Amino acid sequence: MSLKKHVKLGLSALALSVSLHTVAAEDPIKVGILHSLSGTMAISESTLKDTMLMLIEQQNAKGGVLGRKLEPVVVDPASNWPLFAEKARELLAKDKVDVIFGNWTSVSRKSVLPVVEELNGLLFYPVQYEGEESSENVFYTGAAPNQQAIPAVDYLMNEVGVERWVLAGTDYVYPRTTNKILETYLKAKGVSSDDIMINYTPFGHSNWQSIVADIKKFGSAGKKTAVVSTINGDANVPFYRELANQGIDAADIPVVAFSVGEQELSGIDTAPLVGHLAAWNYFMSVDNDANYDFIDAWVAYTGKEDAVTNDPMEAHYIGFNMYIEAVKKAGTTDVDAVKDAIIGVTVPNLTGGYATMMPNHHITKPVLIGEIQDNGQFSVVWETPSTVVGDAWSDYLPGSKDLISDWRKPLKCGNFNVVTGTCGGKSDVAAN
Amino acid sequence: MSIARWLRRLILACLLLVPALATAQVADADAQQLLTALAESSFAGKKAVIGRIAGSGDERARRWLEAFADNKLARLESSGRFVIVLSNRGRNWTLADALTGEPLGEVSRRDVDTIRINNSLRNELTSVLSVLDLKSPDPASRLAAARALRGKVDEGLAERLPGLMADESAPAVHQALEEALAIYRVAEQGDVQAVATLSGSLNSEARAALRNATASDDPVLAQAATRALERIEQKLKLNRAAETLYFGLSLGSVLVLAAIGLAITFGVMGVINMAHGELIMLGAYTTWGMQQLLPGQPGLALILAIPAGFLVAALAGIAIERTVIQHLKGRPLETLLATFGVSLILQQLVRTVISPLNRTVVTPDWMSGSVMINEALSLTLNRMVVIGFALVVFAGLMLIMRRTRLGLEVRAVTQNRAMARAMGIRATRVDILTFGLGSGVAGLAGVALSQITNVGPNLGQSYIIDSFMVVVFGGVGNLWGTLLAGLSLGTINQLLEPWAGAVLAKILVLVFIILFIQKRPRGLFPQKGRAAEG
Amino acid sequence: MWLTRPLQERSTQVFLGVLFAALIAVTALHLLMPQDSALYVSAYTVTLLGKYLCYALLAVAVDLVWGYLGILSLGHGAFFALGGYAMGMYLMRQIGDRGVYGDPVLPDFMVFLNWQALPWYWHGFDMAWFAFLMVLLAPGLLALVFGFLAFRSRVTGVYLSIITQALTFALMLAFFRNEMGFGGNNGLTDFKDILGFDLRTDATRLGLFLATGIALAIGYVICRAIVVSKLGRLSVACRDAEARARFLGYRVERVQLFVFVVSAMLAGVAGALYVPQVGIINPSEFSPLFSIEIVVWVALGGRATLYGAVIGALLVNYAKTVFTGVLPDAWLFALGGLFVLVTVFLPRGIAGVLQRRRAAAGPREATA
Amino acid sequence: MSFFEELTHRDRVFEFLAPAPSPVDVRHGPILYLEDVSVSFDGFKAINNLNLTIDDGELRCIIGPNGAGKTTMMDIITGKTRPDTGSVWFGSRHNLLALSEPDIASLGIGRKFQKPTVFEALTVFENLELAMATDKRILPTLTAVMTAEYRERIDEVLALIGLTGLRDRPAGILSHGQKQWLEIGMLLMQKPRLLLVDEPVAGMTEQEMERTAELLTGLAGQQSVVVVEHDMGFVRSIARTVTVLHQGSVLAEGSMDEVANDPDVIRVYLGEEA
Repeated sequence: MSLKKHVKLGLSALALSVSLHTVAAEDPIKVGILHSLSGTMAISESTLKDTMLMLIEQQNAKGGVLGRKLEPVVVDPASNWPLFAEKARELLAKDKVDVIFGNWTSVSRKSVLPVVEELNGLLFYPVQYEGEESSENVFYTGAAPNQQAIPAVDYLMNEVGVERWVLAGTDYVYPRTTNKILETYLKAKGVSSDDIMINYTPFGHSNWQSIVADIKKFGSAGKKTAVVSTINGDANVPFYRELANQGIDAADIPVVAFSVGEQELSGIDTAPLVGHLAAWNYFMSVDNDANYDFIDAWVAYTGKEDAVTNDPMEAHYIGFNMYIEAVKKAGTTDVDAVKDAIIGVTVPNLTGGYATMMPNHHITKPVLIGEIQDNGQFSVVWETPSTVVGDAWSDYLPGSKDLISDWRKPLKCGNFNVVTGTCGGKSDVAAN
Repeated sequence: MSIARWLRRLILACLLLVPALATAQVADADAQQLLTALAESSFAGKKAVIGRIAGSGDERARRWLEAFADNKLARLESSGRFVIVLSNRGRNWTLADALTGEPLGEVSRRDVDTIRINNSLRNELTSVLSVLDLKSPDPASRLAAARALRGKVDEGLAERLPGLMADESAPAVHQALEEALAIYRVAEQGDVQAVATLSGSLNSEARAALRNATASDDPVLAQAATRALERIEQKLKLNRAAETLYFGLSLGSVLVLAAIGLAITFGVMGVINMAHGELIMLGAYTTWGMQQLLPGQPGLALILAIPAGFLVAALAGIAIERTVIQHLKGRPLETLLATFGVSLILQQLVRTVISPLNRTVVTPDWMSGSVMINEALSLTLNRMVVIGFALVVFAGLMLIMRRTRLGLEVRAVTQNRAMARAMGIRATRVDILTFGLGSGVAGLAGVALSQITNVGPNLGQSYIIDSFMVVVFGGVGNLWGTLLAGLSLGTINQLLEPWAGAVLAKILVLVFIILFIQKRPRGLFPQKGRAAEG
Repeated sequence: MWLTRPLQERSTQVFLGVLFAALIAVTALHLLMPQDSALYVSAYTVTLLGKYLCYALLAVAVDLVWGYLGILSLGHGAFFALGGYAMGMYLMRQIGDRGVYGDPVLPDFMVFLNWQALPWYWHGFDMAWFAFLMVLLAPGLLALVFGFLAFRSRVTGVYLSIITQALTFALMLAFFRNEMGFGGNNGLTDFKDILGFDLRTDATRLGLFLATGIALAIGYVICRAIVVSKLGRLSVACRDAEARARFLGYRVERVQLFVFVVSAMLAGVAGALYVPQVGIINPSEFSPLFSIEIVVWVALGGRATLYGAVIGALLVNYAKTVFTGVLPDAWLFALGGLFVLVTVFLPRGIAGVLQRRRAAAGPREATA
Repeated sequence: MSFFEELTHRDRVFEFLAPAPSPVDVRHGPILYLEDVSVSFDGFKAINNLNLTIDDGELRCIIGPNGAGKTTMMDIITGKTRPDTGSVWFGSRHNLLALSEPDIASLGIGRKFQKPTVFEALTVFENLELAMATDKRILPTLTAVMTAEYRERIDEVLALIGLTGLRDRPAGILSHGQKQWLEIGMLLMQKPRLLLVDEPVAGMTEQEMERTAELLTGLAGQQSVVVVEHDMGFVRSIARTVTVLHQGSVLAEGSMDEVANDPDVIRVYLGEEA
């Protein structure tokens, strides 16, 4: 066997190690964007990448911040969870970005989390999630369960008079947790357990026939029934199609979804869905000038007249502005300084109110319930009188009801147990 | 709640006093005032206003209420003028004046305040409108109205229903009304005779009424209700069985459609085409494209999409065959790798050229909804069409393979390439045609799937594995096998699902396939003779 | 001793030479070079290389069955993932009460899904020796049972490939289910330390990297030893003329089973080393597409030449890293294009190109 | 699991400890004995209660038109095909129907296929090495070493089949005839008691045929040989007893001349030639 090829092999390894290491230029503020552009999650995440690029462009047009321009660094974790961790490491260690905006799925966040903590980076996470987490380095601009699920259920219970509940979800941690919380909550409200039906389906489930039939059956018991859907992404189109075809309309059994936004609807023939509900903290249809401006900008940026905006985009909008404010406040992009500065920062959201970054790294949000219209938009039928504070640790889970999170000095703890008065688990954050 | 009931009673009452098709018109001022009330009062208040509008006897009332029901009644922020939204897509909406009906052209969304409605109001409206419909000349809409009334009847209406029933000609409507009344009587008055009327009904409201009745303290009623319920449950069991079977068939036919093209490229040509899924995807996107080209005629577009989808996929397939597969003759496992690369490229192509987002494919009316066999069993139309389509495609393929020269040549080439060549069959041409055919069929599958599931870049991936399972289970190179395999796997899956749950069912099916292959290493219908050896 | 045979063989010597040279070079550049030097190898790169080496070992395992036995397994990702989960479970248990909820026994995901007690199959994984044993046994047993059934009933060629795919697909679905108690879609993550070493320190990273390198070396030697043995020639014989081998009195199915199991165990080891370095294991490792990708690495590097598999794995994954960074929108084009071009124009992969000068034909190389 | 027992039996790991395969019992005459064997493939009777006995050390030629069931018969003897009815005995001790192909092979029945099948990727030498009668279980094979003695045996055979020159070339490059020989050589390496040879001279030149004839006749005596052949000339040149198969059963049996004059045979078979 000729020695040459082996040398080549060795060289390639070396070339790699060298080429991967390049010193980052210091001048612009580097904003890492960690959203899948390929693979299954590209559907949802690629628009968030564009949103960030637009926001950065706008900010630069305003002259950047602290006189420094912002420079986006886009990578593609390709919907592959280990790759998320690797890319996060690449952004922080190699590209030396000052902040990361990214992730959609919980698993991707979980895989990035240790990296961000270890390398003491900043991550803004824009999607509604299951809560039960609070990291010193992560800012959760999406909704926690108490900012979406609970108010939605309240609405159905009080305004619609629902007595029987179907909790249908994709089998992963967000629906599992949300449904656990809702189950406890409903029981606390006196709903008997045989008035609750829980069902889980795999990702991208496309054959809903029997499940929808079951729901129909469950709903024909004479009590007003509603479906609380935590069904994720791709599985929704066939689900709603089946609902429509089996003749379940919103008047009989309304479906309130937590993962269906304008973007998902843009892939569905919405005519049969009119009246079904969704709970979000933002709807494209919100009648508010800030929102209209944002939409106009977005349409202009994408060049598509039918481009839609959705809740995670607003979350990025808020998160980005909060970061900018915090940097101004701190006068530097130094991570620790920004971490301290950002708590309490308040910026306008797109629904005519304000969002504040709370000490538990979650933000205040209004909760809106919208009904699907035939034009693929939601019309708001109900909203919380005031904004709701995101709750990192749910009060309805036995494991976490005693936990609170407060990243301000002196407590500086993500999961402080108010009963034992100790800061559990992740006290050993960021070595450096 | 109770106030709402009272209101509704009031509305219905006055509605029924109104002559059938009112020609009257209230003064625009009053109309303006009514609508303003509607716009400004709370949801509870709106209920009352609806009543007043309906009661106003204004001929435009219906139009307003309908517009209101589907969120198209609005007020201009600037002028306070009431408008009906004709098109609410995009950032500028086309409007018409609500009172005069004069078109107002496009207006920026910023200036339009739609009047909010929610489900309970919509409920209200349907019953209000349906009571109006009870007087409509068209029996169909009367039937719909009568059906809609079940469970919504109350004292006010109950008193008038017998009268309505008396001058109701159509028996179906009559029966529906009777049930509606019976439900009310059982529920409100604990009337035992009424139970008899309901004992045959499969309607859920009726069941609900009976179920509540069983709990009543009047033993006679309770007993009667229980017996009635039992009888109903019997019927329901049968219907559910039928339903499950139907579900199985429809899932099966989807599998068959997805796999049948593979059965040709893989089974007949021995090419492991990992890009098969993406060919399906192309078919689906063609459907979408067609609907973009012919806006407003989804049905026609869908029909046209069938040949178009076939062509697009077939051409793509031929391209793949020419550029990649022909270089890999006799290296089946390597075709797997190359075509895997192709599939990646195609997916990303769609993502970048069209969009990573799912595309909306509209279901034409004649495919949406379901055929109601009875009130407990209704077969969804889109699935029914797909089942039919699958069978037609299969029959077509059989014809081509058995009856045409191409089929003959294909079989010849697959059995003994060299010999076929020697007999003057142009093997390469046959390859191209065969692969084109297989791919084209994949395209057809795509057209069908676009009516059932997402049309997006990942469409293919979600079917490729199932397709292979079906083909292998059925026995490579045997179309009948594929058909049988697809249908049986689909049915098994559906039978398992109720007690195993969706995920477990799928797992069990896979395990079943694995074990089955142990028993019959060459599938249901193995290829016979020496050709199959090695 | 049959195991040491390859060591006398020049090709193996060269391979090991280059491998160890690379390991030492990386270590040196990482430890000795100043942070800002252009030659400095960051911990990030070390871990990255470690990951590549895991893939390389996996590829070698696949090449053993595909190249020399003609069994195209589209399910080797399953063995890789099983090894990974075994390791992951160990690492989870090591977290102990440092989890978010501070539960001494239950992993976090069990706590907040209200699991009361540890499922039986989680017991023992707090002991390193047990876990590491499982890293071998779990994939090994699966391969043994599956292979026993499949080979006994002479499932071959495409059929075998497809049911291996079914196997890994079924496992993926199963592990996605949260009831399974493997963390569902989130899988296992947020590991703290391994054998007492903090996973976050660069030292541990380097250690894992070196361990992987050594594992690759050993794995390579084992495969090589099998290949150059009479059994190796027998495997090739079974690959090319199964019936003839049978009529010579060989139990073909046992040959296949033996090699298949060995390969599965190697895959398991690769998985086990992979997990602590990437910091997460989740069911997507079971995804059929991943398994196909592995095969593609092998094809790219050159089938039936173990070192080719290594080259393929390193190359493709390096390309992936570069592309996903440099041209994220287009990297699938590049990757896909690569697969097509290689299979069409380099049927015997890169190794094939390198060998072209040599007279001996591809599989002959096996017995060189 | 039988496989694991095997791994764990330390005593079996070393060849010399392995028990020799049980000897074939031919005290009661025939070495191979087929009785009322029938097999059909979806309706078509390939073998129709066939009776056949081969004596120890005999050289038997089997002829018959295409589709007479010659190859199927071989498949049955070697365990590739299981008959629907009938019994097949190897000597008076071993019921072949109960055994798998490898078992049958290791009992000492070697088979040469109609289409020569050798391991094309391996060298001629390696082909013979694999064929060599040694312990054929996994671990012994894994740990096997090439001793001088083995090498000699292989070289003998190489000389015998005249492929010494091509010793280290891949078998893939051999000519058709050479492959035939190599395969025969592999049979010899197996030291079988019974050789089943399917069309050994197909695609051979005159000289090659003669050599093959010598080879086979030379074998007869210490080993029993069953030759299936179309080439009448060749059959004549080696045949002592000839069996004519027709439609899956024996039509005639006897010396070449007897058979050649048998009216039935002439009708169904030689008819075309005569």
